[in-house]
Amino acid sequence: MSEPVLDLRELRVSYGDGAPAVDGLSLSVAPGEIVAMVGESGSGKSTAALAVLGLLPASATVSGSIVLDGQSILDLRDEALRKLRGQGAGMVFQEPMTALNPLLRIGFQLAEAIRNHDPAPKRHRHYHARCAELLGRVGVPDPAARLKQYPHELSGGLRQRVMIAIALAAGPRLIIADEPTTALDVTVQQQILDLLRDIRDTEGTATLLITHNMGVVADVADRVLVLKSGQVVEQAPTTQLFSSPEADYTRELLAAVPRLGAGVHPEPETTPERPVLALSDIVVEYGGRRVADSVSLTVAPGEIVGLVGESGSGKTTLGNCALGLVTPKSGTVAVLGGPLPRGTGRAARAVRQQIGAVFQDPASSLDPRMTVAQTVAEPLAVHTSAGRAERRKRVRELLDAVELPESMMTRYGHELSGGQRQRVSLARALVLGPKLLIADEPTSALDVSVQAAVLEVFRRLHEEFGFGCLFISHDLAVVDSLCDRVAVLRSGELVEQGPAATVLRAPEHPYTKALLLSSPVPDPELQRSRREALADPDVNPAA
Amino acid sequence: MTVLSRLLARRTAVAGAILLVLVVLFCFLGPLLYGTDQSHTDLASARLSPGGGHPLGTDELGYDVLGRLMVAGRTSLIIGVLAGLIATAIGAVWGAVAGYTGGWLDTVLMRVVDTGVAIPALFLLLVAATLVTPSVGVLALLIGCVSWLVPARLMRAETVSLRERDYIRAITVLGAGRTRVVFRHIIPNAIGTVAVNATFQIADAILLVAYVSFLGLGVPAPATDWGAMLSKGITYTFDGAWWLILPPGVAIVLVVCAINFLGDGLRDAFAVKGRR
Amino acid sequence: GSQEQHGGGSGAPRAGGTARFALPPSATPNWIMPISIPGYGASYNGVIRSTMFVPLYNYDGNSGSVTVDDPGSAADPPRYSADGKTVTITLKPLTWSTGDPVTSRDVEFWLNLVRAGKDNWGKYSEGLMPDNIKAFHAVDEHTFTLTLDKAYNPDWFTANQLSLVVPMPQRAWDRTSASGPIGDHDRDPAGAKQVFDFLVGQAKSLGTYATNPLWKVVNGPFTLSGFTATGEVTLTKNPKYTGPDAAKLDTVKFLTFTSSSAEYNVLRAGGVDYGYVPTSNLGQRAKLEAQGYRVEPWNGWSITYSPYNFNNPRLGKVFAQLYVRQALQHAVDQDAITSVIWRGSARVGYGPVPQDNDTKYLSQRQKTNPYPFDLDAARKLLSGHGWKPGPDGVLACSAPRLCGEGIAAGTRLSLTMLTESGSDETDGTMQELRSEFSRIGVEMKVNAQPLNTVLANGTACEPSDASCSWQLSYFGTQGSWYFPANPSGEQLFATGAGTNFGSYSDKHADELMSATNLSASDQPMFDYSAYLAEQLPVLWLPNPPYQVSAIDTALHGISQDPLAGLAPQRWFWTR
Amino acid sequence: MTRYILRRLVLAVIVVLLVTVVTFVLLHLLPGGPARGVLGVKATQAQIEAFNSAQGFDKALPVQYWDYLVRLLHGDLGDSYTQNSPVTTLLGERLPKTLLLTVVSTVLAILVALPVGVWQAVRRGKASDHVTTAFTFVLYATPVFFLSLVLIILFAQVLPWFPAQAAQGETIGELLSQPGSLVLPILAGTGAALAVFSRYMRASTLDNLAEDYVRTARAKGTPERTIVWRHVWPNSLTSVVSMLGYYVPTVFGGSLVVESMFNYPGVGLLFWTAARNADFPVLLGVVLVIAIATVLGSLLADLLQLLIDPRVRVKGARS
Ligand SMILES: Nc1ncnc2c1ncn2[C@@H]1O[C@H](COP(=O)(O)OP(=O)(O)OP(=O)(O)O)[C@@H](O)[C@H]1O
Ligand SMILES: Nc1ncnc2c1ncn2[C@@H]1O[C@H](COP(=O)(O)OP(=O)(O)OP(=O)(O)O)[C@@H](O)[C@H]1O
Ligand SMILES: [Mg+2]
Ligand SMILES: [Mg+2]
Ligand code: NI
Repeated sequence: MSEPVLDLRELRVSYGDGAPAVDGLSLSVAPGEIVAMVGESGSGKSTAALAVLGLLPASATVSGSIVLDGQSILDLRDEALRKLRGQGAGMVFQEPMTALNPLLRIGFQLAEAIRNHDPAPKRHRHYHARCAELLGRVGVPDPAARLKQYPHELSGGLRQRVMIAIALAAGPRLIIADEPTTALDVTVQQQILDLLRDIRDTEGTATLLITHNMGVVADVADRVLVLKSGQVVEQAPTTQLFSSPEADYTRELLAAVPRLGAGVHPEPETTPERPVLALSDIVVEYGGRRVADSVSLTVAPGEIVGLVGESGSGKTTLGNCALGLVTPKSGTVAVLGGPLPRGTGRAARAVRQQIGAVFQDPASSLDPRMTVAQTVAEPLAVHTSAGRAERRKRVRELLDAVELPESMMTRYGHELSGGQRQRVSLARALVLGPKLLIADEPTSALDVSVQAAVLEVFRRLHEEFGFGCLFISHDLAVVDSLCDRVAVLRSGELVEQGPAATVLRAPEHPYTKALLLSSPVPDPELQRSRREALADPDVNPAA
Repeated sequence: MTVLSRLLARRTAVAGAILLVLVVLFCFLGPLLYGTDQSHTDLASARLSPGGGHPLGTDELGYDVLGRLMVAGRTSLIIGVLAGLIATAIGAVWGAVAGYTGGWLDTVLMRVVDTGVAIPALFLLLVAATLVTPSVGVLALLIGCVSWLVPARLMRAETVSLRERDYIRAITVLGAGRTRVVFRHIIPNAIGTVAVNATFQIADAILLVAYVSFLGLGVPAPATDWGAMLSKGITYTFDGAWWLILPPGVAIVLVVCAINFLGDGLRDAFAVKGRR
Repeated sequence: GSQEQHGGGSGAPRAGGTARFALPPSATPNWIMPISIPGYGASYNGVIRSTMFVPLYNYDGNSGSVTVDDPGSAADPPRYSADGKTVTITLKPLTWSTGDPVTSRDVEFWLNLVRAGKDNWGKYSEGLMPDNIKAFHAVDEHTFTLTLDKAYNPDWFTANQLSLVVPMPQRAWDRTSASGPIGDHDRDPAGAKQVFDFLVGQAKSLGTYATNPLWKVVNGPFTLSGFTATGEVTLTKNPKYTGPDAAKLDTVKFLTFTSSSAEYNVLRAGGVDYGYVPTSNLGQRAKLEAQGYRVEPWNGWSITYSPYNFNNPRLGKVFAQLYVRQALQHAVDQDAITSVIWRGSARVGYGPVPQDNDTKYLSQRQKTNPYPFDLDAARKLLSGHGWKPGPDGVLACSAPRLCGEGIAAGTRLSLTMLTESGSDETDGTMQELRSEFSRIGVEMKVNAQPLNTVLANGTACEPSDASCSWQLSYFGTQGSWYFPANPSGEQLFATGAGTNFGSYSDKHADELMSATNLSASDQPMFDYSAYLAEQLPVLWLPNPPYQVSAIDTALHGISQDPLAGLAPQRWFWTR
Repeated sequence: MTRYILRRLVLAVIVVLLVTVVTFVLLHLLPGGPARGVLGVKATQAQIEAFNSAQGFDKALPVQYWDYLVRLLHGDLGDSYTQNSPVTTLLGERLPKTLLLTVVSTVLAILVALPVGVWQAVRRGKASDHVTTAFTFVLYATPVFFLSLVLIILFAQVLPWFPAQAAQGETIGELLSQPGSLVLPILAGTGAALAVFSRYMRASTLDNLAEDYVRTARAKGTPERTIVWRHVWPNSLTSVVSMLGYYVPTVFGGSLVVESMFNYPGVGLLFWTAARNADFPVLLGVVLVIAIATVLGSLLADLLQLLIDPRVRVKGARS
């Protein structure tokens, strides 16, 4: 085995005087190897990555050793360190929206990456040919034209490709990719992962891939490192890790990952006469642009309908129509058989009492100035004249239902974990016993294990309260595990809908098929065959 | 860490707070220790230079300057604080309503703000001062009423961003009324921004009081404030009567600086993006 | 910066040269025609105009008392007939710059125009000029007679009525349009109105002052050679002047300034030969003197006072009590105000006649101050009339019988002074008053407003008017009353008079004032001075100077006329 | 984009109209009216009435306002009551001088403050940052008239380097003929703006230094200097530019004080004298000019932003 590109020994990082964020991490990456680092949020993945390039903030204290490309990072000073950045290792960050400077052209930002390591720097124009070549290499169509564009003119996938091009620009021996696909759609994610693999194959570049998605790991990694609270729990080749995980934690982690096809779907009941939600021929336009085009959709009492589709396909917009937050241009929204009244009058409130809502972002879903008890009691205050004792009782019932201890009642939102916050949101949505729940990606911001727990609570509550639910998600596996029926949305059009079992197992529409194939599954073997199928134009017309 | 402990961790903020306390003590308790007649002129001992019974000399009507500095400080501080609070209160409600309601009401409300911005505050004050006799209350109200525009803008921006928060959407979906949303959720959550801005507003109001007095529209004599003292003193610049100019000038600078230090500290402690 | 040299010189008069005179701030000259329309009566318009258009009678106070300035007048002294109803006047042999002599026709021209346009004449008062002239009769080219409607005090009539007359070049101006023919248009009222309107129209066009041929026809020692948009005026010697008062300088420049401190700045830099020093800068007198200026207060033929509003519903009845006015007057420390606040430049004033100069009009009673500063006397007067201090120290009427008619028990002696804002001297005076008043148990609140507001609000009113809420008012430094040559007070203190803002009304005073206008003797004026000094129709206050001048010590021939005349033709350099 | 600009223009016109309404109503609330001030103490009641009817003050307020607007559209701002010349003439004469003062001092302030703000942010927490930050705080806390006074005492009295007052003169040329006399007024104006701008720039730079794209730039090995000047600088600039428009009234307010301290014959001084004389037409004229300048200022700031920030170009085009 050749000399490792990156060699970490006993790396310890702590911020201020808190507990160490990375605690004794040892790791080496060989040329041409893709090493994945997984672990839940806050486990220290990003911290370790930043440490490699000496990019940690001044408040961080680092010990141990980091040898990159034969040089010890911790001993390097300004100029030498600067030279190593980009050349020793290139870096790709998670958020393609903010990682590029909005005011500078793509060409400039790319050329700069080359120029920084040119011993005799020339004018930026000089590097254009090379830049275009790089863009072409990472699969950006029409590279010469792109160089003149600004980041906001590119889609997320293209931007992430540009980021990769920047990381490659100085010909580094290692690419560190910190959650490079988390912000992207599954289909785009697949393309980026393919690109990373392709680069490794052709250039022989080593890759340190940070992710929390086991599917992604299964798809590309050669070796996996599981982190928990800054410590390495397990380190193994990919196939071995998935087939026979050793650490309990790894096992739990794998178990929590929802799997496509794992859902059990009872035979759909006969459609009852009065759906709780009926959207018919909904058209929504923003500034003349159609984001929902004659969408018709119903949710029967007690039924969970999954709404899936890629980013920007109009899922949230439809949910907002159902909630009355968006008024459609044409079409009707009927809730519990009647139209959704506007305003906050008596009639409107009577209807609204029957609707609950849970949203994606746990951080912003609770009013930071209110305690858990106040938050859950808020709907009671709006709609009922219940006395304090009565409210308290009801709040406690709900907290029990979402499995939160009573001691939580006096806590504020920021004193809770993400999963706890979503449970509180659920409790608030259900406190009035609504007939209809709109859940817009309620778990997609959560770690898999937390997500699994919240989904479990959700399932139980559904059984208990029997509400009809429009469940919006981009994660097909989650939808599969939860929903009775599924509707697939693409650019505002409903391409397919039907029982979950049918749509997710035997999709008719090619788009649904592509979507299904693009979702990586946490099983290296299975994933390999799926990837092959994806590349086959017979199966995937989009390829 | 709590807001307070984060605030206490900032040295400049603490220094500002201490300075402020000292100035307040000087202005409000000072006269008890150092009593002077600040309501009767004493032409016989006008324009005395510092020394003897008058550590900071006397002014053109024979008032003791040190004693006057205390009385003036009281006026400046009271007006400044009141005006800053009034401006913040009006601005916060205005901005919150505009930002939350959106649509045409937002457009109308913000056009009013634009109009207010385009008319120089000093002009409004000049006109207003001829309509009413200035007094501490009236001046505080006037200054408050011309300086609410900045907080209104700030509050609107804050509200627009808060409005998109999921908890606001969740509560709106429930059918909560606008009043409830604005007063129970939006304003309390913007409190950090509002509090930080309020300190800056107070500092600015103290400056504005000085400007208003400089233009001769301040509280009527024998009441006075630092700005009025300074502007009277300016007349004697060329006579070398430094004791009429420096004390009130330095007092204004110190207090406004102290409040700004405090405000900066608060902004960091609340971790809000302020205007500076 | 570099400073211009001032002072010095041999002391021997030198012909020619230029003098630069600083006009007061915002006193931009804006009228040239000898008949001024309302709103254009700024004193500097008159000063500049009279160097070009010689008035029938010019008065000045240079001799120490106010008398006719013969060389500056266009006529010899008037001769009144025995019955006092006819005046005969002979013009001096002056000529217009066109070469035409100044004739009786030119006086008639003025009279006709004023008759036609009297409603639009700034100096018109009903019953007075021109209404009191029943007939004009030209005896010959240089002599004419005026028939009056009744017999007047000749001294008063010449000083306050005939001094308004200014011969105007009929043969150049008697036209109804710029291109129209010269004729006798003024002899019929409609034509006169047309001519009047035409001339007013021309006079409104400031930009053309220096070029309009109309204004080139002058009979005075100077002619206008420059007039800029900011009001800067340049006068040049009139080579065709034929009178006894020819200009000694070649050029006189009137400079304008945005503020008095701007002027002072230029003065300190030496850019002004005849300027003024703001009171606040009087501390630097020595520096100015070292620079070659002499610093002299220019006292005005004026009085300064604060009217009581006798019609104020709340306090009018209180002010009506002489003892109250006496008490308040006793509490005014005029000496301290003049010496400290005015830094010695103002003069005390105890009555209705200007007191700066020792004139024939000033009574002994007024001069010796009937109510000197004496707080005890003031307190005694009030407590003796049933006023007792309340818990806040402010006096309240406890015995209405003693307090006086119409004063209810419990009426508090708390009054509001409506005063001009923006002047340090006024602010200081008001604070001093407030302070001394509080020492005798009278509360005085100061309501400072822009001068305009004070002028607009502090006017005569009926008790029922909403506008009658003002109690005392003070026009401050700008509001001193400047008299024409004769300091009669009929406009100020006569019952119902136009400027009797406080609605003062006293039968005896009215009689005395009409006597001053009608009687040929000086005695009524004397009595009037004494009576009003005692009666206190207003609160008498120190009279500020017209200005404190700084004059180049090498510039001579200047006398600071209390009537605010300048006579720049008599100035000359010794350097 | 043209639609966006058009929309901004319409809004601007509406704001200017609103300004005229507000000022007009306010000024007519003033007690007494100008007659006595204009005509003098000695004016008779008849003369006052004649004056009021000549000026149209006896008409209903809306009619007066309409007349005013109509005249405005003909470029007629009325005549000053006290200075006997058209307001447009007065403004035409004073405005260039005020512009000279304000533009020079604002530009100077920007030229100094922006780099200083960046420099402070880059050296955050270091002694040099503390010292300059404290200095800008003090400068910010100093009322312009006190600053002017200190400048006069220091540089006109103690060290007689410059005259304490601006040159008086009718034309801008006369002012420029004594450049020394412009130094102190310009310095006073600069000082005030300097404090505001540098604090703003420092904060904005600090915010931007914490952005993700800075981390990206570092990760590719970009030198710190390039990061600051090529990456952060334009981004911080956009937020400062957006503030510029709203800064116009402050500039004029400041020049009111500076002009009265240094007797600088500009609009500020004109305004001040007019206010003291209740010279309505001049007041209305000046306020209108300032309002238009403010509105133009924010319009210009928006357009500048359009130039600097490619994202706005798109947003603008859409809305
Ligand atoms: N700048 C910082 N200052 C203080 N603490 C920090 C800082 N950055 C990260 N941390 C803390 O360090 C720990 C590790 O954070 P890190 O960002 O490395 O986690 P991660 O594994 O990348 O998580 P995620 O999946 O959410 O990105 C966390 O507890 C986090 O709160
Ligand atoms: N307020 C708005 N104004 C203009 N366009 C909007 C607005 N809200 C959404 N859109 C556009 O409408 C389209 C649909 O957006 P929507 O948020 O419904 O998508 P989504 O399916 O929920 O996507 P994601 O998975 O990213 O949440 C997008 O192209 C989006 O840019
Ligand atoms: Mg991370
Ligand atoms: Mg969405
Ligand atoms: Ni903490």
